[in-house]
Amino acid sequence: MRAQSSAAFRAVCAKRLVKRKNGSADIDKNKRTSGLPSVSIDELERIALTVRRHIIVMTGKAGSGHPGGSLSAVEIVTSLLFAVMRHDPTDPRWPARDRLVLSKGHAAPVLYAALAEAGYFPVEWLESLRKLGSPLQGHPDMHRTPGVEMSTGSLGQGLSMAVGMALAGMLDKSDYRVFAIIGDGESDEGQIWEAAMAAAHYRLGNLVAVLDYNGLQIDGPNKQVMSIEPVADKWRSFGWHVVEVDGHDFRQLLDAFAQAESKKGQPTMIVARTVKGKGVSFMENVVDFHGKAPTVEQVESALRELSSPITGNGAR
Amino acid sequence: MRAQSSAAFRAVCAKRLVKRKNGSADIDKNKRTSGLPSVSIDELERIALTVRRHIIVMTGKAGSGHPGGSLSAVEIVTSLLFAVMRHDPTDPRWPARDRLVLSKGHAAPVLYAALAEAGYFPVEWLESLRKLGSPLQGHPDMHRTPGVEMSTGSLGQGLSMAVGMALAGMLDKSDYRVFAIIGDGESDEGQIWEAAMAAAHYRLGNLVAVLDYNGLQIDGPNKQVMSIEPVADKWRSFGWHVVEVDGHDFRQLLDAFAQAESKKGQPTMIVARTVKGKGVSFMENVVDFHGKAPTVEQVESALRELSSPITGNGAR
Amino acid sequence: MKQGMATREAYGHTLVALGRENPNIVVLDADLSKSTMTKLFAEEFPDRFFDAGVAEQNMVGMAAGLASCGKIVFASSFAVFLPGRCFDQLRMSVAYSQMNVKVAASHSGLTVGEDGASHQSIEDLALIRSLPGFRIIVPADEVASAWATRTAASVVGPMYLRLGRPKSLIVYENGHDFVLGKAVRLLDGDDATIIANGRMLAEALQAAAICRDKGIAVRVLDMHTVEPLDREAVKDAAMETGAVVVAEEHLLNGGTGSAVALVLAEEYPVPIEFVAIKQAFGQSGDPASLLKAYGLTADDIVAAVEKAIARKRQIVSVRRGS
Amino acid sequence: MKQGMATREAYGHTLVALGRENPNIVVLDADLSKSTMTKLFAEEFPDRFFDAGVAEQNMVGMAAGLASCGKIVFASSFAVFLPGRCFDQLRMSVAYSQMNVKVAASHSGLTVGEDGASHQSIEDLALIRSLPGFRIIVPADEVASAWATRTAASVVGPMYLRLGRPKSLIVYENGHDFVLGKAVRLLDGDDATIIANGRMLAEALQAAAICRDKGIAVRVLDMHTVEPLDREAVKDAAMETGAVVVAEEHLLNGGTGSAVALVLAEEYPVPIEFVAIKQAFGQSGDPASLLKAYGLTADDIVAAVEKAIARKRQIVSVRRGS
Ligand SMILES: Cc1ncc(C[n+]2csc(CCOP(=O)(O)OP(=O)(O)O)c2C)c(N)n1
Ligand SMILES: Cc1ncc(C[n+]2csc(CCOP(=O)(O)OP(=O)(O)O)c2C)c(N)n1
Ligand SMILES: [Mg+2]
Ligand SMILES: [Mg+2]
Repeated sequence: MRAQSSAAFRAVCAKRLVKRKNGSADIDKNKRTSGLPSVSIDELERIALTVRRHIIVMTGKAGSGHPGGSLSAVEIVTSLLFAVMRHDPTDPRWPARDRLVLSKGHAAPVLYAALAEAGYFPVEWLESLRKLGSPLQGHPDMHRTPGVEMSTGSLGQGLSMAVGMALAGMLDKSDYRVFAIIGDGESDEGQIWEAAMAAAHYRLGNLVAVLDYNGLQIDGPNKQVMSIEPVADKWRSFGWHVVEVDGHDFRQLLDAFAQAESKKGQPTMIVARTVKGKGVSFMENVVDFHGKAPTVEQVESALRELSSPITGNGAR
Repeated sequence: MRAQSSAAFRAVCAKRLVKRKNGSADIDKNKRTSGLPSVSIDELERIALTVRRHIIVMTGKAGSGHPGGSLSAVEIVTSLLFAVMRHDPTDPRWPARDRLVLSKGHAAPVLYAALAEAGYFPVEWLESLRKLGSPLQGHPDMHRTPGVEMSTGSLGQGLSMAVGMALAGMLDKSDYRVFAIIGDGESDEGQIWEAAMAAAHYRLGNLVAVLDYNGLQIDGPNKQVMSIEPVADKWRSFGWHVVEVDGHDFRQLLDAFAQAESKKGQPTMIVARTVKGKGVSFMENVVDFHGKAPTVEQVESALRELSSPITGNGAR
Repeated sequence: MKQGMATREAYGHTLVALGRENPNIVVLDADLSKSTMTKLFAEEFPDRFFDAGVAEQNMVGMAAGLASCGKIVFASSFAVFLPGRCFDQLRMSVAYSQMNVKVAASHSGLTVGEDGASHQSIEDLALIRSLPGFRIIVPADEVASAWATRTAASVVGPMYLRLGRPKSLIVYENGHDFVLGKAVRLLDGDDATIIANGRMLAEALQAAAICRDKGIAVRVLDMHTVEPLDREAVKDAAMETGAVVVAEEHLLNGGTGSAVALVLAEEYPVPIEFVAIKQAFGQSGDPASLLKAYGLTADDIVAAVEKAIARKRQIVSVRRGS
Repeated sequence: MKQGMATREAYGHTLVALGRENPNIVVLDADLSKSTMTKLFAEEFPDRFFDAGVAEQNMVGMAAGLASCGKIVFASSFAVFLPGRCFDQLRMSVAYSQMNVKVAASHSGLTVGEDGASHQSIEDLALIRSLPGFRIIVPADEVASAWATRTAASVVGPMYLRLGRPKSLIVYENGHDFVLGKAVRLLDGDDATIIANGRMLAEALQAAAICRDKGIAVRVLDMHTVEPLDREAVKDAAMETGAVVVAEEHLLNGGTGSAVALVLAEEYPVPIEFVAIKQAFGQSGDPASLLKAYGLTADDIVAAVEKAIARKRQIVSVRRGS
């Protein structure tokens, strides 16, 4: 029942990660974008598939957890860790690393799976998810899990922390970039809008937020529970540069991240339209799989579906 | 040093308040707007002048308090209590009354002054502002002061309470309306945006918010401390009907309130551009008079300035 | 003891019954209605249910506004977010304003389980106990929870119900006659008193049984009401048994044990042992393993009882007067 | 006692000095920099000062983010809003995450004065004491406040400084040698111990003088550090004087008195009297009238000492062993 993954495969991925450490934390700013990784879309899709399989297996094994909102964020997290961000799995606290804050912390499984694949820790750890004493807590814990940048789980806080990190980058004249992933239900939290306002006020061009816009929260569709539309207008009116993409389409995601990088003095919000439960037919758009683990049978059937990459079939 | 005001004058004002109580809390909905008071703009301006004088005298006497943001809201509060709202000073808890929540509670002096002028309690009470045991606390206290609808003082909470009141009105099929006054600095609070989102989601056409947009908070101009621009766009993107007015021009204010009343199924935000400290030359746009009381000499010089109504000289 | 419903489930069912009886009851939730069980009410009374989305602060403000217009408002979320995410709102809009708002917070304590520290409220009592005017009930089982919910609806003013996620063991017979502010003496004995509530009451009863087998006779008090605390029962326990153990699924700081310690410091100082979480956050794990890891089992209570009794014996007290 | 600066002023000045010494220090405020005195830092180091506007939640998140990148972050506001308005943020982003964030909260207690209940924090210690990992200092005067601020900058991890609005009476000589977690014994006596901190230390010293005139000899402890509490000093006080009074400008629930009561319940139970705010909110008034109205004056402490001693005498205790 364990998801396929080989050390060799992980090594390949890890090597492809952008590493431009030149001994010290000093980074040649002019070269920042020149070294973008040569990971092909095909490869990203293969990684995404593995990440999805991990999510299913680990939540199934844990008997609890949040598969729906993990699956919707697979392409977002995969593109960040395997194509966009500058980081080094062998040195998780490298000062000049780009930072990723998973503000919607309940999607920990997608982060753990991607971090394991990137080489931050052994894939075997994934089996311990949510067990007493595990390095992989139910929600991300920066002190227990290598590669987890910030402890989250209480919604709405991550973007503020990302703002703080971006301010520190400016203060230190470091060119690292900060990424935060938030949920649509999470967007109900006022703190998100406090952070949004502050990020624009402080002209944080080094900050990028991604909205995993899967349309569902726990009590139902956003539209019924608490509508956030027109969400792109909201972010624009809060002073952000907004890009809207299909959150399962790597090309669109990579484009959007590149656009964000070229935007100076203004934070960028990537509104990524996604499908909750993406990739597993019986989970897609099913509200209940927000916080319900798959049964043993469901794990098997999901893994059968997840045997070849989903290519370019986008969001809703 | 007491501000001029006579019982007779107050009686006239009180009589002019819309009172359409027909024995029970039952209100003839079709008649709701038919009985708007026949208070002339001239009279409103005279009341505003008296209210301003009270603000100066009472904060001067208290030796502390918030004159700046009280003075900027004088026309807003005066138009609500003397021309727009349906209420009865002799029966502050009349179930069908329109409700006013002063979310920016530090502007208590303007509310107290207007309530006293409207006949909710003796003008003499104003002298006790901020004294131990006074019915007039430093920030509004619904249990101590007749006519104070909600206890406020911690910023950002009043609009949420107003949303709750508006929901109750819908549930009870009562046609009362709910008004909330918020500050521009207060707009930094995330809870304001949570309330904004909820009000639009629940289609609260019976809710009107007024932004006392005086451009200053405690640490300086909004633009420097935490910019809220483009604020009208923000409210629009949060699903509100937005009207922008000169917040010291009664005609524009009354028009905006009438517009709000005709808007069904959508809350209205009136962005009222105002001047902090309005009416007292040495206080206008002076950041420090946010929370500093005038000295004895300043009270006298302010009262000299406040001897005839400010007519139509609008905001910045 | 038989397993019954979780206290949150009994809350949800009782809410529905109350909704039928009283059209004035309004229920709010913050996107957790399936977990807090307010969903049952929402389904039957969609007009009187409002979801605030993931916005606990605004939910509390809405609750206050509704209450100011005469509604009896129940607001629910997880105990870690309500009061944790909206303390200042509960302070101003509810406690200071004396609003008829009932805060029913589910998923309290470590027994939330696998979600881990971010979701395990171990400090909510400390927060609510610092809000003048709030009454606090921590029901131990479905019977107590149903009573607590009904009491919340009938007593005017702010009230806090601390509810749990896992099934609870049944302590009470249906229709047990609780009194707000009066502890229930479930067992009697002279050697020591165990004061417990919520999830820990079942552990306390098990501990008492173990003690009996060891020849130790303990009094067991269900301190279901934490505010107002039953000062008489606490004082009597100290005077009559001379050693007290307080067991709760909460931090030592600010919880029921702190409340008991204050009373005895003022009234009748005796040795107290605390079976509570010492300054540390929770973590992921199944509820049983967590209780064990954090020292919150019947065995831990037994050890505390033995220690308290040993300390009592060390003090030979002659009390004059009282 | 001479009048000196308010503790918040000493904080503001010390911040500037620290800013000169250490480029890593960053200061945040939430639109109250003139009151918290972080304005002094902002003026000298505009690049290292960030105003969050009236958004305490986001301020705490920003503080955590900055701290995660190696900054020593001081975040300030009024004690009623920080922690009150951002408790869950302090919990997750600072305490649980063990961030090097210093929460310096001004305008604590009733002596805020005329602003009234909404601005008078009487429960902030209860909140912070429920956050594992937070150290807490409540300085009594300008000397203690300067030390506390320096200590906050040098000790790694979350720390809370409870500061006051009014001028404070000077208790300490410049350069007094404080130790984090060690109470200062300012006076000695056998009849009872007064434990106090912050604003109430001056009242405690006055009370001790009145007691001396009455022939009562009291020990006075400045419990400047509330977390970690000096358990030894508390226990010694109980053993050596047998009666304890705790005086603080805070609610009884959750404050320094509660911390002391827990220690003595576990270590050495003796009568304790609490000079603190009983379950009630504050109100507008001048500081002196408020302290009087809420029973927080030197005279109230004297009465509490007399009561504690009377209770001690009622208990004839023979303690074996220890
Ligand atoms: C402050 C806070 N309130 C409530 C919760 C409980 N909760 C966990 S996930 C969730 C719904 C989140 O919806 P969304 O952001 O859309 O997540 P996604 O669909 O991406 O999984 C809620 C309410 C929480 N974790 N934090
Ligand atoms: C939650 C909260 N944080 C901080 C304060 C302190 N405070 C009182 S008034 C104020 C500035 C408000 O600015 P604004 O809303 O623009 O008020 P106005 O200019 O209308 O007086 C602040 C920060 C408060 N009362 N409540
Ligand atoms: Mg979602
Ligand atoms: Mg303003």
